[in-house]
Amino acid sequence: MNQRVVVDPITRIEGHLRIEAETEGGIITQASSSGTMVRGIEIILRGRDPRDAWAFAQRICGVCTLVHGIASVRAVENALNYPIPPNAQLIRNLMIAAQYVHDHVMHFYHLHALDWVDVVSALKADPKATSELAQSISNYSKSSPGYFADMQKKLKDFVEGGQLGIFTNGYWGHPAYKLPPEANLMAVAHYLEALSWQREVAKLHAIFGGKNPHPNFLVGGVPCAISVHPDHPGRGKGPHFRGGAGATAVDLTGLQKVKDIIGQMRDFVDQVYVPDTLAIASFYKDWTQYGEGVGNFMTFGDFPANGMDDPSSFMIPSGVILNRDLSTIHELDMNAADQIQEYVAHSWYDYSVGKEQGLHPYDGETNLNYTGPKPPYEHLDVDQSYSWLKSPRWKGKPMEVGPLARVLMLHARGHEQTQELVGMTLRTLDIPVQGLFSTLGRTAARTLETKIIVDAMSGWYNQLIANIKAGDLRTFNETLWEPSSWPQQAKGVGYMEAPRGALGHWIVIKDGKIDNYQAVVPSTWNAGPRDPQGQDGPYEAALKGQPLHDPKQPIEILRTIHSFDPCIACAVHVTDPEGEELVKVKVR
Amino acid sequence: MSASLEKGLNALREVMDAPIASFFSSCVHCGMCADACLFYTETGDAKYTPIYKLEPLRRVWQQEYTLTGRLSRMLGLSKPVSDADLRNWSELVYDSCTLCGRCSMVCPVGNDITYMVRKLREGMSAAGHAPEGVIGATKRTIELGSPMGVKLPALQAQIRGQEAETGLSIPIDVQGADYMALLSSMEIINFPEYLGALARIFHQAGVSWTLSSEAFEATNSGIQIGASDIAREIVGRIVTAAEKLQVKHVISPECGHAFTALRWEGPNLIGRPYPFKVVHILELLDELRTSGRLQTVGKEDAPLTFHDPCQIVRRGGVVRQPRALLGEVASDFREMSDPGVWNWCCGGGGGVSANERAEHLRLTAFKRKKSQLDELGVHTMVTACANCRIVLEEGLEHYNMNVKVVGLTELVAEHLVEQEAGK
Amino acid sequence: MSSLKDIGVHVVHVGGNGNARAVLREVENLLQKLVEKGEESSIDLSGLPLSAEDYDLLEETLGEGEVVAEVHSLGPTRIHETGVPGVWWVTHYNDEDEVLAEFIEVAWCPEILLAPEDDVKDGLEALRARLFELKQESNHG
Amino acid sequence: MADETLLEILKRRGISRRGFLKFCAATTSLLALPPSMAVAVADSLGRLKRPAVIWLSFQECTGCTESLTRAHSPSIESLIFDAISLDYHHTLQAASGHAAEEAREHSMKADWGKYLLIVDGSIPLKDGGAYSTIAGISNLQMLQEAAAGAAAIVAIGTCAAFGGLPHAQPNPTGAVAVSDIIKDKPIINVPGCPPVPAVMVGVLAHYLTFGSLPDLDDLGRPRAFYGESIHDRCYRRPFYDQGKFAKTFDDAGARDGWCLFELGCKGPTTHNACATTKWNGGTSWPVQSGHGCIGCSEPDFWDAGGFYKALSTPVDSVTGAAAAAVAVGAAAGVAIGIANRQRKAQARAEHQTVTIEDLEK
Amino acid sequence: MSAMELLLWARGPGLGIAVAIFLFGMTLRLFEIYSLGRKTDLAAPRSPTPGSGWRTVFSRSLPYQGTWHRSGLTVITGFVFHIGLFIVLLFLLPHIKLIHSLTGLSWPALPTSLVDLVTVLTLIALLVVLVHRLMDPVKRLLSGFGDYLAWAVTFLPLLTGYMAYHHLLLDYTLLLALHILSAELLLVVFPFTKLTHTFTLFIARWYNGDIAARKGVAS
Repeated sequence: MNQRVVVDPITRIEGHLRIEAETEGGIITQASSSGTMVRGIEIILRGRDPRDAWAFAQRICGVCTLVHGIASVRAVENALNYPIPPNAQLIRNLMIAAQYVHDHVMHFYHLHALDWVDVVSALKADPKATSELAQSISNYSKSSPGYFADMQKKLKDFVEGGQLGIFTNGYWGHPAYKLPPEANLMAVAHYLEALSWQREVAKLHAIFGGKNPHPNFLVGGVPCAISVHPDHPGRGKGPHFRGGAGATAVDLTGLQKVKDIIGQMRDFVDQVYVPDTLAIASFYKDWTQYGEGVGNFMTFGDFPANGMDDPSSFMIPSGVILNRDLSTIHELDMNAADQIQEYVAHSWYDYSVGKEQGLHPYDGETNLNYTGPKPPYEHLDVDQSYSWLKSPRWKGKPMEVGPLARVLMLHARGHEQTQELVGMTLRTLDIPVQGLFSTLGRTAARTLETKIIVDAMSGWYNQLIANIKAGDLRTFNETLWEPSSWPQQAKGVGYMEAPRGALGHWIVIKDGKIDNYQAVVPSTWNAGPRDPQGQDGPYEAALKGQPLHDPKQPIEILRTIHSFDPCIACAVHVTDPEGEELVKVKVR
Repeated sequence: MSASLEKGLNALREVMDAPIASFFSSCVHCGMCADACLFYTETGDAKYTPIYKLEPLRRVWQQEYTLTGRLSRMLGLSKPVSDADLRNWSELVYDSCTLCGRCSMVCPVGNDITYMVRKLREGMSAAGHAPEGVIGATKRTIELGSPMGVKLPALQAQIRGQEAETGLSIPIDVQGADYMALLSSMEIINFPEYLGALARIFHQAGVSWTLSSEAFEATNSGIQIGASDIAREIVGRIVTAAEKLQVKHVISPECGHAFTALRWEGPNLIGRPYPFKVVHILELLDELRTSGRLQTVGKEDAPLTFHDPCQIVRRGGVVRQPRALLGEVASDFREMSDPGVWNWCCGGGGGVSANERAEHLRLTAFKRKKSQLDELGVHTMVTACANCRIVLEEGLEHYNMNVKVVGLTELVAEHLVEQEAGK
Repeated sequence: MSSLKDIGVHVVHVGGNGNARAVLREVENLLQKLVEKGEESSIDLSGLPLSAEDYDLLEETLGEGEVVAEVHSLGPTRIHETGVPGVWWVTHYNDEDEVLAEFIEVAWCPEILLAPEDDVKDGLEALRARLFELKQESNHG
Repeated sequence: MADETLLEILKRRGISRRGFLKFCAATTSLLALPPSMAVAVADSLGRLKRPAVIWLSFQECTGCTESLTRAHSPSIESLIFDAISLDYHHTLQAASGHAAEEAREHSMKADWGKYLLIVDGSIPLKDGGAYSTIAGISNLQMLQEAAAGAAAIVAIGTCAAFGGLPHAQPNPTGAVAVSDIIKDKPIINVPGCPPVPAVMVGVLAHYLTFGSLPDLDDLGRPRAFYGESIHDRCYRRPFYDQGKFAKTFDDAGARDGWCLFELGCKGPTTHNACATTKWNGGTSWPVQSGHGCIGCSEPDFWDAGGFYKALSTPVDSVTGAAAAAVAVGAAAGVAIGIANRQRKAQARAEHQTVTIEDLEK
Repeated sequence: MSAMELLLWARGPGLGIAVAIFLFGMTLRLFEIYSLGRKTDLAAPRSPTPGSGWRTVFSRSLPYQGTWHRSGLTVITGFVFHIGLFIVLLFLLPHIKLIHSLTGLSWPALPTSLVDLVTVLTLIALLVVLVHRLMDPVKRLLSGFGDYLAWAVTFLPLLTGYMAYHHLLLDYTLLLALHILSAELLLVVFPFTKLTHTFTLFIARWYNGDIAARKGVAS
């Protein structure tokens, strides 16, 4: 029996996403992914001061709140050949890394976990057995029976209160939930722990960027002047000067706080996040069979040790892997007109060169042209345009970007810690290496790269402190600040590895103003619609061949989609090939 | 529009220049020029504020030489200057202004108001709004050769008198003399001793000099009335005579505006530089003093003061010389308040003394001088301008003041060494 | 990292912004009110942009007094009397020892130290119950 | 249980009245009320019930939600969350699609007229609202339906309050603020990009505590938090007054915490609580971390002339206009100059010698 | 139009228009003045002359002693408000930033509190000047609409600036917008009123000094 399923909205993601999928005999045969919200930020950016662009671009997303800011300042710096001081690079690395750790942990516990963890089942757990389970996998201190009993009581109070709030209408009791009650209770406890932990670690951004979400950045460096004052250590008095007594947030107290936060991050990743991932994964090994995607992986690279002009110094290397072939890494050129292109064959945009042709972002166009049904509507015509996302391709091929791509790239390039961690994971879970190309592999890769990145943070921190000790307080390069010092025309690309994957901003500057601005974001690579050749985007490809137990409770779809950590506004439809609507999941 | 008005306005259009434009552009109506003008200070009447006296000129400038003024006039927002306006302003421009130049010294933005009043008089006179008394003087100058109607026989009579007095001959029409001396009518009529003094001094100093029978009158009513065409004719007589006698210098007498007319305006009026130099008598005396050719003996013991004639001092630049000369002949010289370039006018310069209708105003203005003298308490006032001398004497008499006015040149002559020896 | 303290970089001292003086004057007024009319009052320090120097000045001027107290409820509340009797420094912390709110209270005794009447009544009930139990126990014994 | 009051919840958790008093004191401080209001707060909180809250996300970036999760003063925040029932919230809720929408509809029906509606993100009106849909429904329609049953609406973030980034020039999607659409419900604007967590919590606390709207300014912002400008509450303000300004982002002045006005700080025209509440549990705030305020709680701050241009400087370059003006002025000057010279020359040509007769008219 | 929109207009198109009108007007005025020309003086100048016109350009900034006595109030209030305007205009940081962005020139600012004090003194001086203009017969006679307009457009930027800084009566943003607009009004009115003296007084003084110096008088 063919079914068309509509899931709208998909929650626990950033923004608004829509996917169309067809099922046959409980298996998804085709899916279509659609972004249903657009703001036209690229249009808004035109004609503005390139130095302001980061703030606009940053508002593309408030979850991965830092990445577009970084990509934007890097784009301007690339266009202007604008070097930044070593301290600024270290601070940016620390901020990007903190974003990873913060974002991945929050994704795992607050956005993804409820796909695997049955909150209601946790009520049935035995706190003592939960404590034993917890202690068997980690030496995390909060693991006493009393702690879990308290947690359970809190949960019970909440459920008995009759108002489930955000847990209302969850798919509790669905057969796809396989964790024993004790594992569920442990996960729910860590859900709450992570909520207060993330509050603390977000402070790293506040120290360097003034606030989180949306910390501040600066073309030419970082805005946070270092105010280190040996005679006047911070005392943590009063609600105002808790951060220290220095003139700016980056003083002795602030730097000490950064060090403490890095420690807190590492402890949580080591003692909670990694063990939980492995423990939960061990119950869902069947999910190594689904959700593979397109089999092509791409990274842009990040964490420079030597400036963005020296990709060989990046901790995460760049490259392209085709058809799962880890033995051949294809080199990537961000500026080559024939490599990265965006297509709009199935997107609500027009190109001046026609809808079939791809455009490199330097020549990119953002001409909104909605041709979909007038809201309120039941479904989209997926043969025509059906998304506000474009379809980016590398040499015409769809690419998956994100943690899995990065871990594979690190692995393929011989990164020792990665190889060790991947090996350990495969051994622990007793799964073959092919198991990585899956929903579960993607989720595990996210955990593993968090570990790799959090471990690298101390190095950057120590180097920053060493520089300061040596008297180098420079955080900003003034030389090219004034637009009068710029060439009349310039273009550049700023790229980075966002937690969700490779991110690039392409900018064309003319007479000191933005002439064109194009952001190709990870979720566009992953969630974009089909291209003119009919090739699926990664989401679409990943859903293909996946089971769907109950179209009314599409938890399987959520698992795979969430494993990509979407960062857009989305919704899901599943339609049959004849277009006859058999099941209307979203009833209005 | 009457022909005379048009002629007057045309004259104003003609005189308009960059300085005037800059002056009017700069005026902030602060009123500080009023406090510098004795007609205002002594009457307290705001209409005597110097810059206000220039309204007709300002309006012509604004309406005819600025874009906004032209536009507003086209749009009928401003009215052109009328004959009645000029008539009304006649008193302000002639009666209450001696061209003394004091306001030009205090203006914070640097407006040379005097320069502009002089220009405005061109239009006023051309439009027929000059005062009768001044017109009369001008007429006599042109027709008779001197504003007071003094003719050559009168001069010759005075020459004879002074030759007898001094025992020296007074040269006339001597070709090739170094200096050609000029006199003012007032000196000829009222102060002939000036001529004697010249003879004695030049005799002692051995100066080669002469008078001219064709041009002995230095005063120039054309300047006072503000008619350049007439002033040019008067100056021309002197230039012709000096060139004829081929003198090297022409000596301006003590008379103030004569010096201005001859020294500063003359070349501009005739349109070429002179082939001779013009010196004021005080300049010459001081030069003789410094070169040792002027020997004096004895000094006046009585306290005395000096009244700076505006045109010689403030507008003429002869500031230092009178004091140097006084130092030779007076032991108790006392400066009045506001001395030198800051002096207060006698009240009769710039044609005011010839303007009968201004007599009352002039005497009112004299209170300034009166209070200066009262303050100082001296009974002798030296000056170096025949016109000042007349006006001062009239004023002193009007206010019953016991002050004697003495010409500086005569005073110097009285103390000549030779004269002492001759007696 | 102890080495942080060794950082040999000198940055000029940042000045206070003078709000401490205003607070001190307000304290003086409030204290006078307390003395004359017996009115108690307090100042919320979080609404004011006080620099570290301002805190220094406030603390130096008010000094340390004789009474120190700590209340444990919803995280600690630390109270000390300043060197000016009647002027109390009250700081509320949460469980993570972060400052929730901070007040200067001008009162005979800070309000939070006084036992609430209802709590006292409840306590009386509880004590009576306990005594009754004891009596029962001794009767049985 | 739903009718349980806050005081009862606290007592059930073994917290004394002293604790409640402290909670009230902290709440009073959080609400930026005078300390003397603590009694009123205690009285209100003692009677507090748990209302339902529906949170709709439109054209947004989720930064506002993220900001809310950073709300510190956790004991207060957690109590507040215990004190409300967050029935619909995309980013946090477990259910998706149909189940999620059902939860929203159920909550609306159950608490019709009583629930608090929170909105983040702007609402696109162009092209029938096609630029943002949820479940195929335009944001406009969803807002209108949800607003009809709300007791009050809180527009969280500058997008919901004033249109925000989507509304920035040239506003490609026709984005507007909540208050542009809903006219018949009380609306509290809590702008900021994102808003300060403590402010969001404080505004919610005020509404929940007193069951009424706080005192609002003419832009619908609670005066308690938006009543003063960043500049007036800034710890760097004394440097402004002393004329000490950082000239670049890492000169000695910048390290000494001198005023950032020259570097484009919009503190003087921005009303928000950052300078007093600070961010992330009082860790820092933009100015303390060296970047000028970008004015994110003000309407149209995106179009306010550039983040690095000092407030007193021109938004656009005037060089072109200035050069043109000088050129036109010079041309007009030359023209009038020529006309003036002609007039003077004419006057000279028409000069008739003034004679004695002329004087007498 | 909201306060912010007004402010943006004032900082954007408004400023452009005002600066353009100002520059147009002033260029026009200077051409108007200089195009009138001046006859060469044929009279031999007294030599040596006591300086030239340049001397007077500076010396006229200080009044003669007698002027102090006679026009004391005018002199003192004039000094106070001119120096005050000069300080406020040129030494308040926001103004320096504006000048910098318009001309590329910059210099250190004075403490804002000092400028604030100067503003008060200047405002007081301007009020005294106004009252004096209304009371004094001479000034009243000389004054027309242009004089009061010039006074108002000078007074308003100071007043609005002061009010903005102290948040008096209106919201800061609105006051700032009004302040900038009032300054723009000043620029617009400038070339067509006596305010031109700011520039032309240098020309006037130079001519005055030149005329006097040729005669041997330091004026």
